[in-house]
Amino acid sequence: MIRPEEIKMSAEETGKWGMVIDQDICTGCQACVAACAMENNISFVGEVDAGYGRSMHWIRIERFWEGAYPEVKMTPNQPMLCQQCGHATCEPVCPAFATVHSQAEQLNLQVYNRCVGTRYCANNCPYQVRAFNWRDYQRPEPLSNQLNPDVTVRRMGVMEKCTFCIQRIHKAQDKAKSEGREVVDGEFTTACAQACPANAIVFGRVDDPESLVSQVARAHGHGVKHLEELGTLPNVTYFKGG
Amino acid sequence: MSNKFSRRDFLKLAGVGAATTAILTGCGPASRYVKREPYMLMPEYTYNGQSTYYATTCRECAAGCGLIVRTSQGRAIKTEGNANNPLNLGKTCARGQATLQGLYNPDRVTDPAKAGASITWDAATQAVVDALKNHKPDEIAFLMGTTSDHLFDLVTDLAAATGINAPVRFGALSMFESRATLSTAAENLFGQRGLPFFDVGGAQVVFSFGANFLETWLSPVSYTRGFAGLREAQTKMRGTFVQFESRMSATGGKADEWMPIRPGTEAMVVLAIGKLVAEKRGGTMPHAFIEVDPANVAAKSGIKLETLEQLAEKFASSAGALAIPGGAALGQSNGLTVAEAVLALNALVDNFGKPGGVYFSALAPNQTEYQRAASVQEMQGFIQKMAEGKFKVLFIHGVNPVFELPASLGFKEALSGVGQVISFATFPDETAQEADYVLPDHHSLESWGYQRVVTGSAQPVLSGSQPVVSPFYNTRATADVLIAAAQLAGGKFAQALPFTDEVEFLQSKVAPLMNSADGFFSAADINTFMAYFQQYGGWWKTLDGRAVPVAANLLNHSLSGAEAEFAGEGEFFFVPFVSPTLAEAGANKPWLQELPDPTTTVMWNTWVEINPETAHELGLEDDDVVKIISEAGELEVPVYRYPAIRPDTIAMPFGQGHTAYSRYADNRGVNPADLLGQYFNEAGDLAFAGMKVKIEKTGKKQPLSRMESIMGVYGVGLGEEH
Amino acid sequence: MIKRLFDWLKQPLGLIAVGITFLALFSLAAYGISLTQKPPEQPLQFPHRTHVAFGIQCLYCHPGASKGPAAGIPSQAKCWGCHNQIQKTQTSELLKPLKDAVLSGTPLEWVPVAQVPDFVQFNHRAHVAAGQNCENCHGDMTKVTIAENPQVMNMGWCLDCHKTIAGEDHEKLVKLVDCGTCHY
Amino acid sequence: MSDKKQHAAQSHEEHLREKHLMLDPLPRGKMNDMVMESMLEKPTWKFWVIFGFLAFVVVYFLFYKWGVLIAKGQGEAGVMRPDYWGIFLVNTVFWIGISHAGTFISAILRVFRAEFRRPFTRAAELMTTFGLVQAGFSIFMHMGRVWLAYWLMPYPNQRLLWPNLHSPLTWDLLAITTYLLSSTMYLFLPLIPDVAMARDRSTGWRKNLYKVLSLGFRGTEGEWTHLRNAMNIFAWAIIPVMFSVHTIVSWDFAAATRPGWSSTIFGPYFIVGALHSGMGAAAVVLAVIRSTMKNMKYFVRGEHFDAIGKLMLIISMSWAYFFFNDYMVQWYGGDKWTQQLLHFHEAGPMGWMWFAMLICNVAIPWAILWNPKWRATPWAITIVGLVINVGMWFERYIIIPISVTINRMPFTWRLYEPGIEVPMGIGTVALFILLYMAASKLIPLIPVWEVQEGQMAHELKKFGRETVVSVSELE
Repeated sequence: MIRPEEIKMSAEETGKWGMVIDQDICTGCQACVAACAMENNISFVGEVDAGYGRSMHWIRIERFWEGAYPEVKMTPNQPMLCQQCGHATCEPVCPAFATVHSQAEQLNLQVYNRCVGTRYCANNCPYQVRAFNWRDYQRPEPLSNQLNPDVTVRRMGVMEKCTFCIQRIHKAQDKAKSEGREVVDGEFTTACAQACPANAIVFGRVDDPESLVSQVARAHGHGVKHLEELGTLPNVTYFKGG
Repeated sequence: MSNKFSRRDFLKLAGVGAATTAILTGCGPASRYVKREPYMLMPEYTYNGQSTYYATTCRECAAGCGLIVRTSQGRAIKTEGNANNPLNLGKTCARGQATLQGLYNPDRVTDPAKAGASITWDAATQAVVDALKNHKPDEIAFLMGTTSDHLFDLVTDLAAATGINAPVRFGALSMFESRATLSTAAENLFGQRGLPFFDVGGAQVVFSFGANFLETWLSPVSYTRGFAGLREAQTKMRGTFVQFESRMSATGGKADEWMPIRPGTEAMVVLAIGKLVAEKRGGTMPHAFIEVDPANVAAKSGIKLETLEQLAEKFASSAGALAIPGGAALGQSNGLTVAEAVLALNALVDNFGKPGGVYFSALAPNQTEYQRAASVQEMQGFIQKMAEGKFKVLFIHGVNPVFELPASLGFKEALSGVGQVISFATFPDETAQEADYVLPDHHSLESWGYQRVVTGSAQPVLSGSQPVVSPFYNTRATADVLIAAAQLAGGKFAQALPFTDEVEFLQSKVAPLMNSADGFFSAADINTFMAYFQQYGGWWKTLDGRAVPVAANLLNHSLSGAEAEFAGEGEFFFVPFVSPTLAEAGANKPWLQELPDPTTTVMWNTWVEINPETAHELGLEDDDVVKIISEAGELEVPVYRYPAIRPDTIAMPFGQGHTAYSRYADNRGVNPADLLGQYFNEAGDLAFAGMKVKIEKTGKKQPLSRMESIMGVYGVGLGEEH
Repeated sequence: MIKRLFDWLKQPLGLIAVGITFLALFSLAAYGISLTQKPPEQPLQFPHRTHVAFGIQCLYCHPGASKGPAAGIPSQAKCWGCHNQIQKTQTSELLKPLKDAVLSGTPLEWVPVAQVPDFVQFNHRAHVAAGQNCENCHGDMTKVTIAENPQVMNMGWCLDCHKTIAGEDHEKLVKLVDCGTCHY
Repeated sequence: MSDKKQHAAQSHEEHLREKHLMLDPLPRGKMNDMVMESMLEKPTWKFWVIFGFLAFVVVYFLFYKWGVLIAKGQGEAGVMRPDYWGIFLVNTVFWIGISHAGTFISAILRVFRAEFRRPFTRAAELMTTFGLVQAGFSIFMHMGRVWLAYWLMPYPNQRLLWPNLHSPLTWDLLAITTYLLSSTMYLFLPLIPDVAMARDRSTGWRKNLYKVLSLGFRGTEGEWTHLRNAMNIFAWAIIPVMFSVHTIVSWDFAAATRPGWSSTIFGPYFIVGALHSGMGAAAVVLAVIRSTMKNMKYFVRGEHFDAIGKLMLIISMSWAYFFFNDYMVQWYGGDKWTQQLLHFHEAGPMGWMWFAMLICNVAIPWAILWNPKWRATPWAITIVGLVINVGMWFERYIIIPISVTINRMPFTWRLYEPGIEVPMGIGTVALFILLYMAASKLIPLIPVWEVQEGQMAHELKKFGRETVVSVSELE
């Protein structure tokens, strides 16, 4: 008989990179959303399309209401981004292997140039965090000067989503390798976590018990993984707090 | 321009232009179609393809957060917070992130212009020379932004030496923050000028009376960090936060308890809580709280007496209780009383100078006393002078008063009373359109300078700016223009500004800090010091520079618990608030427009928040356009049925409604400042929340773009409930 | 009617016409393909051959290759550093564009030769660090004037090398054939 | 007395002959001429007007708008988050559904020797092929980067990349391609003897065309044996293909992680749904052929509508069963999002469509088709057929854009508002009709040999006083 402590989680189940989000201190200020857009060359879509569910945000902040006036409360702001599932529902349905699991980084990749635009992945994502390039959204000159050269600029007809700033991961790994060392925890972080004025987002190695993200997760205790019951093995943990 | 700082040898790179050819790949333009220009002179510290990072200061608002800007081959790619800067410790808000969309905005002013026609910089400088020389000193006026920066110092020096009018600073944010009220309250109670600082992070219980400190108030990044500290569960008990306001702001949304008190009753609620707290703590009842009758307050404000008592109990029994005044509570006829009452409440629990208490904000390094921006009443006087023709020349920099000031003050009309208006606007904004000359300043990321951190940091901070990219257009630093003009004008002007360029002026200003022992760094010579200053993004002291308010007789100060007075006939209290994402000057940045408002998730537009009950009574649905009529004006705006607003109150965000401010802002939404009349509180700040307005249906519809699902969040359109 | 056409085509003149048409189409296609194989027009006929022959290392002018993603094109200042001491620079017709560009302060607009599409995030440093020599990908520069691409730099070519290098090392293989290594 | 009886028997016989095509044989040559006549009949100006109009619709609504869609992106359509899938896929499922009836009629009924099928197998098979063309178009319209659609095909490439065989869309692509190829073959095989007949009776370019198409068929015994064998093999082989196609189409939904979609019963539910709409469409097509083409009243009779009507009624009942079953299990599952979705179907803004679907698919067919007289009335069957098709289109609309409105992230729920899909969908309908009109002028719509074969096999025999229809084995 196998005792619980003997069960070792495979790398796929623990994941490699992960994030914890403290909803109790998230103020909903949208700094992460803006930072993400600036870092990842995300297009803006204009008033009409944005209002029709075509905005390209890779991270959005959800809030609901509880109760009725005067006892009304705003539910804790919930930043919703790609959960980088260990067992993602988006991956198996893509007919072209455009969204695949990275064995090296344990992330859900979106290979833009392979995408043919069936949108099955977005349909099948229970978190609804994928954004599709519905049109050829224009960045009039010289706005394109701020494009991040490390991130592919997407055009019409391809799907995109949060990458956990994989370009930063690669950059840090490359730097560490050139210096002959391992990547140090806290050496880099995602754009959203870096911007967050409340430090509500912490990013790092979840397979390293000494990393800040693991420590924060332990300190908080009862973290929630969204829609865990679907077996998606998400790598983002939420703390409701309060 | 100094030769020592030759970063302007950068080539302007054509960059990763979005070529249309590569559409078939679904990804960016193939490199083949990008014009690749190598550096003519490659800076020694850079390699192609490798990023260079520069420290500078964010100038999207007056807070003065430090930035690190990533640049690649002469293009600015990304802004991040400067982790060294004690104010923001590496963090930014959304507006700081979107700075680049201002820098690379397609609608900037590209060349100096006279009446819309491009002119050379020589002609432009000559115009400034003529303006300075051909007028009497008291006929020349400067109007500048809220920021206390090097340019303000330069103009102040110029004014002091030549007798022209001292520069006046103003901004919509300082108007909505009621800075004058805060500092006047401090002066009245503590006998000392200064901007109070509230240490939210160290507190256990925070009562905020309208302060939107998580949005745009004073120093949002710093206060947000404070809020995180309040809630941080690891180190101490999770702090409690209670917000008193008639309309739930994004700040109020984070409160544990939200108290929708009737507008105008803030002062009496504070006093009533004070009285109950004093009773619980025992001892003699302070003078300020004697007169107020909590039961009466409960009836008037709409809070139950038991609730008031519970709140008072919470406040009295906590080890770290803190009360903060702000927002609409100060923008009423008795705003000053509210501020004083809140400070008195803090005095009651004796939190001055303690962690989680009230301080005076640290004075910035090269500053001897707090200099606040002009209140709207002072602006009224300024406008009066303009209209009367007392100013022959008006220089405007860093502010857009035609948009930011309530139209009823008549700034736009008064401009015609000024002989010559010279604007230094970066964007062709409403004020620049009215100006005779537009001499575009660089964007802040192309500029030198420093900026004082007025509040938010325990340490005195002087945030430093340096150009992170070479100027994109034919713009010129305003300081350089003024220095050049002063030199050309000769005489006392040349003596007032004896510099060759802006950098030399900067050096002269920061030189006194060079050898300070308590500095974050020091240097023996100015070049080394300036190198550090640029590298670290400013200079700051290592010690806590906050002064502790002393208020021996504060509790004997008598305060009136009368209700605020409201102007106008309508049945609704009108609460304008600053859009948390756009603020006063964000509307020209497309990604800020596309950020959902934290409370309503509306993008790209203005809305009016109405309680669903009220809307039902008025027969209004979401997206119905209503006409809002105040004494001062009227405007049409679509309805957002907002569940967290008093039924007798309506609220509108400030930030949209531009007529000239780039293609992303023009003719988008409306400006609630158009509804505001000339009413002030006792400190001379605008009583922006002191109006009552009427609502009329128009029968029109205008769908608002929301991030949220109206079905999923409000259940609208899902069908009858089971 | 079709039959008549066929009949006409079967006679010698018809056959010649068919032949000419076919040849024309073929040579047009060949010309089109050859266009894609030709090095692009450069502002200056830069002789790699000559510079290599002088013993100048690749990394002297393209130092980025060992440090970061882009090898980089040298600045005009770098060219001028040597060339302003070379008498021939003042007189040579070939070097006139360089002289003009430096003296007038206008940039030389080089056209990149070896390139990958924008959706490929290529990093020179990793390849140099892994012991790859420049000529493995860029060919022998002692033989060319303007740099040419000795091979089509497509994904199959990348993968082929990556797989060979990874060999039996599973961990290395996983990293080297991971989509996310190059595409993000 | 015996006269009277004889007379009665005679009239009964006549009645049978009048009613049943199989018992009402005409001379071979005459029948061939009738079919040729109906095909070669000079089109009236009405025909050309309709043909021209449809051609315009196809060119403008289908191809021009498609060009716009490709140039400007899927934003021209009504799709967005969370409705990433819209009418294009509704139409795909709808047209695949239509195509099912053809195979059902010609293959299953052939295998089971349902004699009434004989005159309209061709019409049904054409529906299969033409319907699949529309389905293919619709699925390509849906793709964000349709110019890269070939990536979904397994072909060797230097990138060492293959299509993802885990994806239901890859299964779909393979299934639909197989189906299109096999159904085209299956359309062609029974066409050979008729084309050969037409070849012998036509001149000019038609003769050349038919010469090529008939593959030199002369009608020898050997040729017939080969053809029969081939058709039998194909008939058997295409049945599993047909079942698998719509099952796989249903897996696009059933294999997804969405409330309301993860249903194990979707496979048979979709098949029955497909037959439902397909039968309806077949009835409409038959009625149109009967009323617009010459000599067709002889070939297509009340008995055929009656038979189709019975099938429709049975299929409608099984559809109702599967619908109820699906609903029941979804409801009983008690998942909160599924509950929300079911509620949204009925009470949401598109609730009218849900009720309309039930009325069209169940109430109206049941109310009308039970009556033999109405069943045999072409116009009544036509209306029912149309109504069922509307109902089945609604069903697909409810399953796709309406159901994806509700997901597990209520913050994103949004109602779908179609855009360019509507004209393009109309374009596919026009193309379908256009192809049919063209086919009616190019190939014999009635498989004459099959009718003749049937008539040869059928006989009226007398057992004592009873007149009995007997069918002899032909093979």
